[in-house]
Amino acid sequence: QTTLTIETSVPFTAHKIEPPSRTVETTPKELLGFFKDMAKMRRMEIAADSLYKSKLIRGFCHLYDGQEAVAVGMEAAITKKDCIITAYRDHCIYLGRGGTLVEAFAELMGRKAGCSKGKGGSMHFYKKDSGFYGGHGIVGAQVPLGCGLAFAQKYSKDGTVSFTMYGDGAANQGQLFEALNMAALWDLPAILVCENNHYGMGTAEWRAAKSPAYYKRGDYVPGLKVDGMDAFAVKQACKFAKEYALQNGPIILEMDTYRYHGHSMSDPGSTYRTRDEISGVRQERDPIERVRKLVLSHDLATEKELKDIEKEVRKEVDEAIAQAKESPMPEPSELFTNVYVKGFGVEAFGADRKEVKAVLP
Amino acid sequence: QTTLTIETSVPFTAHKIEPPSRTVETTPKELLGFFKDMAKMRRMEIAADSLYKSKLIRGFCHLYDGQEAVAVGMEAAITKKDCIITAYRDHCIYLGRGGTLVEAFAELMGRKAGCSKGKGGSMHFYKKDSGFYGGHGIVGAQVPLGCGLAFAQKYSKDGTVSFTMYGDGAANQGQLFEALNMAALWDLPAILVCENNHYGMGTAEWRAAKSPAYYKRGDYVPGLKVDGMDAFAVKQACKFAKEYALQNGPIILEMDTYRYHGHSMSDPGSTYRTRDEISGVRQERDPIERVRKLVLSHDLATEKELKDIEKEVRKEVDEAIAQAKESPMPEPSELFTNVYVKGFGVEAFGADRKEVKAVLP
Amino acid sequence: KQMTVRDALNSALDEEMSADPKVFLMGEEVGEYQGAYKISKGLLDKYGPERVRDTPITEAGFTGIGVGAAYYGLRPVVEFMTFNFSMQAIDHIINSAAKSNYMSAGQISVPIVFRGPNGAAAGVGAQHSQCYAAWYGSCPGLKVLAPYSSEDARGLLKAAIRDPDPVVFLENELLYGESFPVSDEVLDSSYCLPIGKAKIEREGKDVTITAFSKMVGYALQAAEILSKEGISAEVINLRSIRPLDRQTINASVRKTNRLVTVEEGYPQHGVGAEICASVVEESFGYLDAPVERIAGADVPMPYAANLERMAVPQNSNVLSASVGEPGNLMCPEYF
Amino acid sequence: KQMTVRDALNSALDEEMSADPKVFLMGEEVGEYQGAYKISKGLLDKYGPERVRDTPITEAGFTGIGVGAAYYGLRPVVEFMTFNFSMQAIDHIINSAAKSNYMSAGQISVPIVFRGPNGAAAGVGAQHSQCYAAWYGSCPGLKVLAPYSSEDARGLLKAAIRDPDPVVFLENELLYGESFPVSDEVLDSSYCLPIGKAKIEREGKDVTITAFSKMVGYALQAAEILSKEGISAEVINLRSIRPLDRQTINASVRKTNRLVTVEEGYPQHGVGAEICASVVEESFGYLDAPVERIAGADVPMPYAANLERMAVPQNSNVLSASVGEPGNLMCPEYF
Ligand SMILES: Cc1ncc(C[n+]2csc(CCOP(=O)(O)OP(=O)(O)O)c2C)c(N)n1
Ligand SMILES: Cc1ncc(C[n+]2csc(CCOP(=O)(O)OP(=O)(O)O)c2C)c(N)n1
Ligand SMILES: [Mg+2]
Ligand SMILES: [Mg+2]
Repeated sequence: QTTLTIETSVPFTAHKIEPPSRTVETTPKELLGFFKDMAKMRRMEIAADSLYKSKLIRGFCHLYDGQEAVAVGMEAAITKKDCIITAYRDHCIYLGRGGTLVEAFAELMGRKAGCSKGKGGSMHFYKKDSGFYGGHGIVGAQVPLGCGLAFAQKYSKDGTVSFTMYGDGAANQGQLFEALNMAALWDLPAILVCENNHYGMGTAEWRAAKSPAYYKRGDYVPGLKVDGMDAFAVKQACKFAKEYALQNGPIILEMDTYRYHGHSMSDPGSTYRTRDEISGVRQERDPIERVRKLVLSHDLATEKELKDIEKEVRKEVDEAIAQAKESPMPEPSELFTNVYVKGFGVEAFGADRKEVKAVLP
Repeated sequence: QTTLTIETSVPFTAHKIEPPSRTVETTPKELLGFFKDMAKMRRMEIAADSLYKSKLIRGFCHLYDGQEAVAVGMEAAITKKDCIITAYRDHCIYLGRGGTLVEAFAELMGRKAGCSKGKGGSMHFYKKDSGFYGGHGIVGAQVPLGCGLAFAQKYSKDGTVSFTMYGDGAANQGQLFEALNMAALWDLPAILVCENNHYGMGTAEWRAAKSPAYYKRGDYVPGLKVDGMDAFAVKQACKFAKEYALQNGPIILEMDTYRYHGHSMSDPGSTYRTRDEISGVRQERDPIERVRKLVLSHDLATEKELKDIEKEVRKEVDEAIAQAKESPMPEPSELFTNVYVKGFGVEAFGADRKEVKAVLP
Repeated sequence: KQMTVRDALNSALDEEMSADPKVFLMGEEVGEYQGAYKISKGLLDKYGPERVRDTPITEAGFTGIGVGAAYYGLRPVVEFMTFNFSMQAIDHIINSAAKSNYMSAGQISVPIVFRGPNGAAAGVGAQHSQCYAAWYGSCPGLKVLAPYSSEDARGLLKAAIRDPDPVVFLENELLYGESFPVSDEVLDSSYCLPIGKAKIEREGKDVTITAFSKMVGYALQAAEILSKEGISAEVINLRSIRPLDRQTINASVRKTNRLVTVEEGYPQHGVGAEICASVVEESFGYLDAPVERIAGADVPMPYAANLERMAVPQNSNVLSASVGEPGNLMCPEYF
Repeated sequence: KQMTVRDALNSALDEEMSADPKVFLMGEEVGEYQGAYKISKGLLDKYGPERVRDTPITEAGFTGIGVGAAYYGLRPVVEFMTFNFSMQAIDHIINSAAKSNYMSAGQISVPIVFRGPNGAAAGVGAQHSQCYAAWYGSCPGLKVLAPYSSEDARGLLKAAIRDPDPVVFLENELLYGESFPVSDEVLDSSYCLPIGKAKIEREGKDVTITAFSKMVGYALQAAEILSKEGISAEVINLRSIRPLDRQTINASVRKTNRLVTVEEGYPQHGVGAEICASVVEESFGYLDAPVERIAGADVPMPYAANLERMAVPQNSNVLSASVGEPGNLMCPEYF
């Protein structure tokens, strides 16, 4: 198969390191794969929005549409032996790691077939067998956890790295600085990926951070600023970071990206930013449209063929939803499973201790 | 009275700011005052060491000898309307703020006459009427607290600043970075004083920090590195920092200093550093000896006169100890006072609920 | 007149800020966003950004800053978007706030309020559903309040803000939108409730049901149904977890001779356990039956709707506990 | 043979590290300094800095790193210099460690041990003296152990390290230097105690005394004195706070018909309250007298020696509680 070379949208901006080249190698297959994978993610999130509105999904639900290039670019640079950990905006990371649509939707609807058997919900997807460690609801907490994965990788001499994703809001969390210091002291193969979508809930980055230059916030740790709407720039940066981290320890990648949806379903997403801003990004920087243009300009597919892919994806999503809906709620007995790996046959109680008791497995 | 000008031992090293001049103005009175104040602090700490060994002081006891120049230099630059907050190594800060030796020793021995009526102990000295907010036992916690004092000063338009002191070990705490970001966002008149005595307990700075350049660790916040063994350098830096902070917001001062004692009384202080290192500092950088030399070279007093001051100080300390020993233990009823300002007459219980009950004031 | 709990909290904040310039609000999204749950709606406009302070998502930092400001003499109200996130800041709540007045023998008082929604919401999973009443309630130096109705919300929040000590104020997201009748007295800006006093929401003579926050509503519903069965239940709205109103609880049990405790949190070392111990200590001879404890199931909160429903007390649980042996009274038609 | 608790812990760590290369120790001063309280003495030399990892003073960070390493499959032992500092990291203990196996429906197990001295030491004041048994013990997903003797220390620490779930392991600084007799069985490297089982340290028939950690010693001393007065006390060393061995406790109370609970922590929502509730729930009819609760005084820990003594249970408290009405048995000569 032919190799294509593509120029990233903008150069990388670097802190304390020589940035990688803007020229990225790819193949037609990868390019088309990016298109399809991102289209699927986009479609999944839009479907989740509808399911939420029809009350099939409850509670918090944080959608990733707009940020897809980060998930697919990163996956293209690494293997499933590398680890990823992220926050609550985790559906597409899960998909990127090889999770299925059915398990995703079933989880969102709290069904037995969900990737967490319906017990986790939107914020708590995992796929350990492909190196995906969740799905964490507490802002910032995943950063030390991700460095801990890197610790274990190094301890086990596995030659792999961990990618820890966090938002611009999370970037101010103290535990990040604590973990980064240790990662640097101990040369952990930890890559901190700041998905800067420019808002933490309703707070613009500059209102939450004196220095919103997140790629520099590691101070003594090098960093790169990356166009997070350009899957190839993401891929290039992640490849570079993996090599760097295996040799030298931590590095920060700031992904300049954007979320189209509000923060979660209760946020219309339009009180703290202008509609113009949103539509401007959609028109000029949309990650899927960028790849569509690349496919077309390299004559790898026709517009029609791309539309067909989108239709196909839509169908896949619809079918997955239908299948997920078939899945029953978890068995009531699941209330008491997985509290412990080893429950020692201890008695545990439900809300009314006389009515509901269980022996822990 | 004449004005003297003195050169600081070394130039200031600056991060993101133009450093102040090395030339410091002083007066004979100030110079002699520094000598006496530091001598008193030194003597107090050495006496505390003896009292500890004779079991009159219990628990943790962290001594400040070696670091006296920071306390006196800082006081010389500010007023009692400015706030100071520090960690557990707080005896001399308390003295600097105008606390008495009797109250200090009484507190150390858990007596009624103590500055916290014997309820706080070594780590919990306060003197709110002179702007001293303690005395905190949890590493790093005083940093946000100190920024909170600065917040209140600005909120109240008081035109004063707060000095928040923390160690090189504490400098890695995440809450410092959180507080600093907010202090910078909100232009709080907060001066962070890192007393770098090069060890956090038994851990050398470089083993705990990837970047032990603490004056730079504020990243986007300016910093100065100061010879913390030179009271005049400290004074100059604190004066400069106060002016800066009132105009612009936070600044970090790294005081290069040294503790002669072990971390606390259970630490001989000699397993993780060499005796040569300690005696080298004593011989070449001792803050009291530096001032002694200045006094002599400026012909402000004779060696004999300085020895007399030291004798006088010794006597003051001995008398204070005697007086503190006279103070009784707190009344048993104090067990239940100060739990609340307003206790609503609620019943509170002792270890045996039937034997000891109290009505909270 | 009716008022939602949200408006009750909002008006209480508004009035106390207007009464005392030292009172200010800080937390995530309290200002421009008008509060994640809109409790602070309109306050930024009215009091400006100095007094309605949006913070970064750095709980340890801003809580410490709040406590420091209280040391200095201000009266901060620190909002946690939910109390789950207070764990990042709990060292400041306990070690910096609760203990300072004691350690300083009264020099450093800490007039601060920590508030926000506590406990389970709907479908938010294990990390966002914990109840912190028992934890904070165990700590001397703290006062811990948990309003149920709009009257509680107004009266207790105003009391908390005026109080010279650190107060943990536990709201409930699911109650924010609920309306309650309010009297003119409650609406008066001088209205304030005493800290440490429970409220007998309904008098009864056969069984005492203690509850706080959302569970008070369930207890009242259960009492209503029980009354139709000829069982007269006394419902105590604790209002204050610390100090706990042992007197009111014990007096009630001495009258009814039976006790059911209801809470949403984990059972072990919970509020129910403490109430049980308090009654055993003071009114042992009056108890005609074992104390019945209704609490959250002893598991992290599951997401799936059916499991979630099993994990938090339902009013059927309160009901069946109140009639003694399970199955004594099965009235599915009521629910 | 005699062994100190310190050596018991040290040898347990040593043996488990030698048995399983996935076990490693991390924390402040655990390596070059040999442990702030010398629990890890010699381990750095033996296992090297990769497995005995000195950390900066950043509890939130290193606890999160430990939990992340456990996600991956290692078996970290995280030392807190004291459990007071675990509050900086408590979000990771609760939200990242305790809940992950549940939220992931079993995918992400968290085989980790959090250990260090808990509760009061001598003269260290309010911020360094808190007992966290009740807090951690309330959380599903955690197991919480509290050893008293050297046998406990060895057997429970080894069990904790081998356990696939997160274990909070509460030591006591004042016990580190105490020596206890140990059998050959206890010294065997295969020795391990079951989690969730209390130990009857002394059999008796008149009153049950439950205690954990240092308080077990007081309970045993009180029982000894009581026996001279003709009162036969059964002393239960809880060993495990969560799961709590309700069975052993209830069986004992059904025999003795009287219960005294002893703990050092704050009373409200404490371990004693839970034990009281458990007994009221299961053995109400067997209780001949109100449960007596001995606990830390409901105040922050004062520094002054006389106040501190009043703030923590003394064996005289255990004693007088065990004989019923205060003053029934006053035997100052014993103390
Ligand atoms: C410690 C903590 N505080 C607050 C929250 C509530 N919260 C959830 S997401 C969020 C905003 C995070 O923004 P950012 O890190 O930029 O990530 P994004 O949502 O943009 O992906 C907040 C405040 C939380 N989950 N955890
Ligand atoms: C959060 C927390 N962790 C650990 C400790 C135990 N501890 C007390 S002082 C100290 C060392 C601090 O070193 P540094 O900040 O350099 O200050 P120094 O003692 O040198 O003045 C440690 C680890 C503590 N008090 N608080
Ligand atoms: Mg964001
Ligand atoms: Mg130091």
